[in-house]
Amino acid sequence: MPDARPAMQFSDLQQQEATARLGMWVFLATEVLFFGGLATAYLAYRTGYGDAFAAAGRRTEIVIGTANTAILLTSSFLVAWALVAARARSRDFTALLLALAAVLGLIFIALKGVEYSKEFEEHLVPGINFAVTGPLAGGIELFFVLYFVATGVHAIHLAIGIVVLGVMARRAKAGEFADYQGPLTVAGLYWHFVDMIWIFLFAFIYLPGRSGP
Amino acid sequence: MSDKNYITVDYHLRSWFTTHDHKRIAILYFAGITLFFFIGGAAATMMRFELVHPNGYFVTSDVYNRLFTMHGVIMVWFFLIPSIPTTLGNFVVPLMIGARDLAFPRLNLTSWYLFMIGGALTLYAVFIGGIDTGWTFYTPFSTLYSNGYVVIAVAGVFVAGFSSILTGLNFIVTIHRLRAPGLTWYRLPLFLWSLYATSVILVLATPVLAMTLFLLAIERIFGVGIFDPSLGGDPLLYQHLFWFYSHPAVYIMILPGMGVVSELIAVFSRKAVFGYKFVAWSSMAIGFVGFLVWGHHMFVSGQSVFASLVFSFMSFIVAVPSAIKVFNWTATLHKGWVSFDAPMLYALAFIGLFTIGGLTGLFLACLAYDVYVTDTYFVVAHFHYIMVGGMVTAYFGGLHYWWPKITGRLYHEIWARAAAILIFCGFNLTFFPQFILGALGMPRRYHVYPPEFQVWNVFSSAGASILALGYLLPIFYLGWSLFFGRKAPNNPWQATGLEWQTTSPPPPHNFEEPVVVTRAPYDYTLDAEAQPQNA
Amino acid sequence: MTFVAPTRAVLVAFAALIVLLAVTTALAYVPLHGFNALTAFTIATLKALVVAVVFMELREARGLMLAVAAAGFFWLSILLWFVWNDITTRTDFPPNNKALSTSPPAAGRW
Amino acid sequence: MVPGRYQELTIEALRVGTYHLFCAEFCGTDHARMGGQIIALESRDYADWLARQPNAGDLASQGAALFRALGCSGCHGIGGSVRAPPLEGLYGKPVPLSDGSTVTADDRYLRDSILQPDRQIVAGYEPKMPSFADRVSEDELFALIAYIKSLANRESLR
Repeated sequence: MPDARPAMQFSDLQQQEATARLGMWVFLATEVLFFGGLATAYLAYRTGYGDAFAAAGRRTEIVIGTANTAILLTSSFLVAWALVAARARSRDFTALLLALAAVLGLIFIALKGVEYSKEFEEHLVPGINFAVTGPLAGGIELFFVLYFVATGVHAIHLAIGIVVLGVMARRAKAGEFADYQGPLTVAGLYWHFVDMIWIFLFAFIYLPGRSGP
Repeated sequence: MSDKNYITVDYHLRSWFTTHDHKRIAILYFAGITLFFFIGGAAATMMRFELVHPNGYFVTSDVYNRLFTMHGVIMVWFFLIPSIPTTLGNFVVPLMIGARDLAFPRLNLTSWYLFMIGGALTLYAVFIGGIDTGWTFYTPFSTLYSNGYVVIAVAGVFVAGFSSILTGLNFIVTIHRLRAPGLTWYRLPLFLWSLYATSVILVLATPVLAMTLFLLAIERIFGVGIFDPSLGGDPLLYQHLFWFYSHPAVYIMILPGMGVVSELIAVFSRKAVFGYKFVAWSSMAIGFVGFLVWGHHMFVSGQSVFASLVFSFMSFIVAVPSAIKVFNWTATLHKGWVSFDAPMLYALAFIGLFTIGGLTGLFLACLAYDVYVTDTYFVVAHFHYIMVGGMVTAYFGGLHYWWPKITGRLYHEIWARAAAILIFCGFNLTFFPQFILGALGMPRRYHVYPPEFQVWNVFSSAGASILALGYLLPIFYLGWSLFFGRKAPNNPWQATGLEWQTTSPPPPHNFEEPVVVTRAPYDYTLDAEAQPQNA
Repeated sequence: MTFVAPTRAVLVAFAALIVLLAVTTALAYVPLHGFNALTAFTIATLKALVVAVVFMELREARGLMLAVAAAGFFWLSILLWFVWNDITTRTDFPPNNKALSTSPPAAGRW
Repeated sequence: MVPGRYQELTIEALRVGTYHLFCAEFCGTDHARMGGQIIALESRDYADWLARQPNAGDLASQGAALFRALGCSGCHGIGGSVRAPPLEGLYGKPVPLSDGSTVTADDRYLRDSILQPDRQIVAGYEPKMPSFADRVSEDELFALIAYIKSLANRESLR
């Protein structure tokens, strides 16, 4: 088992851990603003094209969307649990939980793929085969542009997260987190944040217009 | 401990490109931004040459549009924004707080690579045909009509943006977590306060730009209407998102300059900065209020009058903390023992030029007057007084001030003063006529203009050639000092900052002994020796 | 392999998240006279808070961490607030084609 | 400065002379050549200048002549062979479109309808009108729109 020693610029592991966590939180603040640009566009156009956005929301796959939300929430739960396990020095169990969370992430992406292919068949992909007509078409197209950008960027973040969780699972199995859980904490923060973004995307994408005609 | 410093520790080229040492990364950045500064400067020189004649004599409209776009894009994103933070900041932040390195050294190197990749992409776009949108990439022109390589250039800026974000993140975390024992917030040198405020802006504003440019690229590539009015999009939304970054970006550019000047004024008038807390907190105030004023770029864009009123009001507010700084610097000089070394000449030039730039900014914050001078040379002159007269001058001041520490060599003082004076004169001759041109109504981005404007344009171009000479001079005497300059002592200016208490150049991990800070910065007295912060 | 039980807080948070997901999905189908969007966003915010406070351990954090965590959202609210100010007081938002929407762009409506 | 939006501006020249017009927003390749001028004259000189102009008459009557010359009146006029929406009393009024929405007949709508007639079809009419995008100049377009505006207060004769 490798001995946990602080990097040269830190005086002890506690300082290193606090620094890493602060760094990740600052990074997450930038991510809020990154997705915030999209949210601003979404809210502006939803204000302007309320009816079109409601109509577009009704055309999204709410079953897949809800299932995916539940999947991500569960994976977040597993990661939080893994941190508890790592602090209790249970390496194999920690690794198992992390691996499960990563697998849930993969399932999420697979379901997302199914959803995209359905939208492609329904001619809802702007710039490629968008074919909705009628007075609301323009607003619906805007909705789907933002939908694909938002879910696409989110999926990229998720893919990075899956890789990170995989690495963390391996390091957990090797027993690296027995004394020092810094990297695991930071990876967990990132994963929870990606989950948090999806919580908002779920409300933005799948819920509008459900109570309407 | 070996007696090698950070330069002599390893001579292999590979050791430079894989280094995690903040001081070496600063040197890498220095090489990068110097290259970009002279590329952007070359574009400016050609523009000033073209503008000597009112009929658009030398280049076609297409070429001219590409020149000013290239000048803007390169100068803003690849020189002004990274300049002080990534070179001087990278070098002195850990030294000033008594740390061995930044909090995330590998991230620091990553951000340099991102910066260079972004720069390479943008230069690639320039060389295969250029971009003709102006540095603002306004939609729908950039997405529908432009015949330049917008997507590649935008990708370059996008990548470089992440470099900014990572640098800002690194500084924030470092200043919070790695301060030496005893170094409380109110004992931080003012340069660090200004860099902290800068970093907050870098971290919170840049991601919005990244997303905005991403949407722009999507719109251009797929022909979907995110900002295109004929497809229901709102071009003003683009402008809102763009200026939400790009106005605070102005403060990214000027705040580090203010920090450098605070250091210089204290050292060269042998006095503590007057009203330390006011100067420190005015940096933070500028950083914050700077986020609330972006709409003053959109007064004539068709944004609502109500929004314009609010933005106009906030723009007046943001002048207050800037004015506090100017008053406090002047008060520091009062009854100080002022010496006119080259860094101080730059600092004094900064105060004057920044004041002119700032006051004309108030003209532009007035709704009514702004409608008249929007997109004229008045605006061009105003922001060059801030960006070039302010930021570049401060950068040169800081570069001269820390040069002995960075290189371990002294430059030739007479030449340095001559260059400072040349730059000051050339700058004013270049840009003051542009205020007059703007007030007379000459629009920007015009290379064909009515002949009655010619006389001022000739003055301006003449000034530009003096300015160019001023900027070229340091290459020679600073380059000369690298090889033939006298060896610099550890603390040539008798300054109090921690960075001067180690050797010149510093050892790889900055300090041989752990540092303990015992006093506030700027403990200068007119009659006695200055007291270092760790003494 | 040794089984480690999750802490009570983590378990409760997970249960709360799943319940909130069910509630928000169900409520989306109930006409709430223009309050559907507000409801959905409020529940989303609640869920995000649960994730942040329990999973991301903000409940153990002190001043600086809390400030940093809040900063992103605070700055985003500045952006949203000023853009909102503009589009709701402008006469021609959404731009150009009124044909895109059957309803006039009324201010303050989602 | 939003494409597709019209702005109106009046100036009162206090002094005789030439006033430059510049393009205020960077708009493309020949931005720097996009300009014009307003020449302010004494009223006597202006009268002289006006008398020397070959096609006297205001913008609306020029538009009326164009309206006939281009063949617009064949369909939009009285007793036209093809059924087209009448233009009398149109300006400033709401127009129901075939996709169920409504637009206001403002300058932009008129302009768009001349240049891209099949984008917004008036309810109850066939999309038959050809585009005039290549056949009228910018000045002529202004004249035509001015003519249609001048019909705003007239009753439709059909």
